[in-house]
Amino acid sequence: MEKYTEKVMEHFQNPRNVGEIPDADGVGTVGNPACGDIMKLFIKVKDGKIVDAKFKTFGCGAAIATSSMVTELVIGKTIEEALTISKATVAEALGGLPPQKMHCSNLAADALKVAIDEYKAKSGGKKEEEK
Amino acid sequence: MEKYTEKVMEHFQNPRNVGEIPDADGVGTVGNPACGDIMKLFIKVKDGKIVDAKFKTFGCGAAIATSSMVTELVIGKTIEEALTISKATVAEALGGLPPQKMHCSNLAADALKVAIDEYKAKSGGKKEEEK
Amino acid sequence: MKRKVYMDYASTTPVRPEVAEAMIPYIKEEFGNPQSLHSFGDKPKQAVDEARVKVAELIGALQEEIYFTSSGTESDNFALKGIALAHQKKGKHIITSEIEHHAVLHSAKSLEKLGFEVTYVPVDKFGLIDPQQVRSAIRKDTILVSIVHASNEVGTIEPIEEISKVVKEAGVIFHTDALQTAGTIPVSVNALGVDLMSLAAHQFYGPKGVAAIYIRKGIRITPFIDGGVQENGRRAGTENVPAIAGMGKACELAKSEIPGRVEALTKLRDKFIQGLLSKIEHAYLNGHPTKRLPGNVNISFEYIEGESMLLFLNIEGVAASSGSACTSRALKASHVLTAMGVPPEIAQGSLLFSLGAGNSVEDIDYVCQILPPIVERLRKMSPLYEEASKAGKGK
Amino acid sequence: MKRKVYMDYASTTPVRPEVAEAMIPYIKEEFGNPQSLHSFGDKPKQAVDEARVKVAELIGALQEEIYFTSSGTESDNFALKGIALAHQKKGKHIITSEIEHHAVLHSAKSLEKLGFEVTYVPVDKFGLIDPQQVRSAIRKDTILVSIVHASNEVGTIEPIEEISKVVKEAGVIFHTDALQTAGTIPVSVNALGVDLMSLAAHQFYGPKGVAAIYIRKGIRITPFIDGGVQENGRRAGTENVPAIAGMGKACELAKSEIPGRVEALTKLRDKFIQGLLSKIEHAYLNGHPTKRLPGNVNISFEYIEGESMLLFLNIEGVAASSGSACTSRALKASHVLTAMGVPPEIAQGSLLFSLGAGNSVEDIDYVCQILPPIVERLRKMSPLYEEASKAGKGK
Ligand SMILES: Cc1ncc(COP(=O)(O)O)c(C=O)c1O
Ligand SMILES: Cc1ncc(COP(=O)(O)O)c(C=O)c1O
Repeated sequence: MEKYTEKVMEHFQNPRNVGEIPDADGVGTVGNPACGDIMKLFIKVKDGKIVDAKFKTFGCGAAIATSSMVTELVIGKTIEEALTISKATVAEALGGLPPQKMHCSNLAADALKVAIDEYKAKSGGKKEEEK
Repeated sequence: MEKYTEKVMEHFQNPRNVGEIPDADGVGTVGNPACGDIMKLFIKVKDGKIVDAKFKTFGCGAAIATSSMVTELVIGKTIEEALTISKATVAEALGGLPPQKMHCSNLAADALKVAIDEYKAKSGGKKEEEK
Repeated sequence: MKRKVYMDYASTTPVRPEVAEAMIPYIKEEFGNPQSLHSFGDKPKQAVDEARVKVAELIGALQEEIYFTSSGTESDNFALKGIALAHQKKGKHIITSEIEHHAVLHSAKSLEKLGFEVTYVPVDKFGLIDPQQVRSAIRKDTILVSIVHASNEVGTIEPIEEISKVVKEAGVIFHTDALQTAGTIPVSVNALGVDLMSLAAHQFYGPKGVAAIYIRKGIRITPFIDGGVQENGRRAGTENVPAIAGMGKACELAKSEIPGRVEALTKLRDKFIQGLLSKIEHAYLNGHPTKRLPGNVNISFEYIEGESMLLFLNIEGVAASSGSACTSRALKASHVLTAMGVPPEIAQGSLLFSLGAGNSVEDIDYVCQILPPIVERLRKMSPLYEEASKAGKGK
Repeated sequence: MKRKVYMDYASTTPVRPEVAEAMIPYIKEEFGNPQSLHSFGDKPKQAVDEARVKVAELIGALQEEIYFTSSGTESDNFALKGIALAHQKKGKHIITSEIEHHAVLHSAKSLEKLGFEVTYVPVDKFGLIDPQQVRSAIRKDTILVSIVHASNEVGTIEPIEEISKVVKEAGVIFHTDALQTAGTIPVSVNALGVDLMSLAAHQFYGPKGVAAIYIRKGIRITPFIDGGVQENGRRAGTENVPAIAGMGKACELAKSEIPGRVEALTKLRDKFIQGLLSKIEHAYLNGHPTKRLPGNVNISFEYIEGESMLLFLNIEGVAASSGSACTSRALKASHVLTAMGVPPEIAQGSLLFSLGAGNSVEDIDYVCQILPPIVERLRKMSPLYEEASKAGKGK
């Protein structure tokens, strides 16, 4: 089998930001058990900046490491900046992923987008209300 | 490859009765170069008995050994006795032959039959004349 | 140094020192070609002949019914494709099962592309095949039934003797893939009633690169690898003499040691299963509780995924495998567990510990000690476990 | 002890000590499966990867273009059957030659049974194939041309570069069976312009049980052995790690040593040919005088048969082979000599001495000394020689 990079293994063994944010501003869940990976990403937003992010993941080493990496990448970023994070960004930040892991197990960027969409929908809603 | 028996190798290395009988009473030639074996068997007959036999053979170890063995078997035998010598008799006398050698390279008994036929034709002819 | 625990014997086994010793002369000195007319081929030929006798003795066959190949996969391909091509005039229907190794399944798929029709009989929740289902799958144009003797994943031992009765009654040729059983448990081609059997040395302390196929005398088969006259014209290619000699030795050792091996492994297996199930909740044994390979421990740990468990186990020095999608290139959960009706999320959490000669009670205790915290750690990370806890299922 | 002279290197070669040393750790210790997720598979996987690089380097290919198989025969079967099945929609016509190894010829015959059509291009009296004859054999529905790089019997080196130009012009896939050349003389897949190439370790001081096939990037091929995901899904079956490691080492050695080997063997070869032809009458060199493998000495001795010469040579400790009918199970004279127009009785008297690393000038002198009396002895027994003498041809 293709091996994981050291960085992947480091994040897999010591994942950052595992957990939930009870009053999250956005939650993104992607994947399903049939394909082997489910990722749930929570974000907390303040003044257009992601101030906290947490995840829960069911999946392989790559799924866990990419989840961890995404939370690390987004914390402190604006929503706009966060939206530029792609699967490729995450894989690159981890020093690469084995080819067969590039798609299925590299869902964290997708989860992030879903979480941001949810946040936008909510806050957009709020803004509408505020108007 | 299947190996030859010791007896085959002994006859192959020290073939008995190699040569020709210039005034032979019967000569049998069988085989052809395409199949790899040609055998020429000479017999000398006196009073219905084979008193001498010689051979020349182009062919593999089995062809040479069976030729040698046939000459040994027939010398001293009556024509009738000699006619009972079959391929199986020769193979047996040599302690067996590898399966793929049983047909092509075991021509000596055939050569003997041809030689005896020739002898019979000639002597039959003579007998006719004598009558 | 960290403890090293190998529990992946179903994948491949170490080579016994006696086997290595049997091979090395044919690597270093006796390099001749067994097909040679000259004496450099004598000892290599003798080695191949003797190995053939030993393989035959292990499975109760005649030596002329044994043909050497390069892998279990090749033996399986030969069986399916060779019988299909030789008997296609009689019919183009083949029966196999849903839990076969890919070597059989993908050969069957290739035959489908060549116009053959294949029926895949199902299994029950233990992975068992019902002989009656085989019977009802047989048609007039069925030419071959191929059923695995024991699945390499869940270890369920199939009722081959009963299946073979059904198949024989119908006058159909019967192949069994015995990769996991030959050399591991007692196997006799006549008691099982099979016409063809695949077995591979690297599954029972023999070398890689060599396997065999048993073909009952009188069975017509089209060669799979065409070329020279080796293996009586049925499998061409210069013989892998050292590996064949090694396979002979492995068979000889297996023949005398199987009873002891089975007893020891069965004990270890049951202790291990009990240990894991008692220490870890939401864990389920996959496969049959008793009709299973002596060394097979296949357990699903709910809410978490196999590869991540394997990675942590590996960090602790333990080698095992899993039926999870992430550990397969196809990125699908084990087709065997799926055929048994195991739901995907539970199939994803399966671990296969396959035990063998090198394992001790200490190994079992070690894994029973390190696995629970791994499972706990991953469950804490798992959104499924969280949901189940909320729903009152997890604790 | 009697002198032992091995002159059958075209059949198989001894394993170099360095190669054996490269293999043994993977037999004795590093037994893991390269496909494993756990660390027992790490070193075996690395060994396979490294060997792949070395094979690639030997023939100027990319590592991802190299696939390991179990024998040259398997590589040839894979090439012919794999390309035929993958491209049959384009056409069902294949071109090969009359002097191929049985691995290619019998694969072609099998494809004929599956509905493919095969053209066998002829050779001239030296065993050379004319590129123009290949050109005129190419049709619209031709999907593959397979031509041996050098015949293992007569050693004639074919003009593969010129043939490949013709084949490429027509947009057809080109395979060469390089069993006798790769590892023996310089071989480059790009210089030759081939799409597929078979090579086997046991032909150049590597182990038996392993070979390779080069498949140019982008060439579609149907797997021959179906099953797991090994070899990038193109050749299933647990990898023969020790043998693969050995093949890697043999390629590495060959790469640096080929120039020296070629020079030394060519000298020996020419001395040997001259020696035999000058000492024995009615003897003819088979194959091309200069476009031939460095170690190949194939000579026909008229009026006598090959097997009986081999037996006497073997008694004197000399191992060689022959194209005579009696040394083939098919009981037909060499199809290669026959294709070259050699009459049967002269083909029957052919001897092939294939020289290699272990041979010295002393070996040559020894054979030049013992062979003439053997020939004389057999000729005295030969009815053909007698007739020829009478006709004034023999002496
Ligand atoms: C030219 C050629 N092709 C194919 C083969 C078959 O190779 P193997 O014996 O490795 O299967 C040989 C064997 O010597 C050969 O010389
Ligand atoms: C049941 C079964 N069949 C076939 C195979 C394939 O055998 P190999 O890897 O020797 O090609 C295996 C491999 O472990 C197996 O367990």
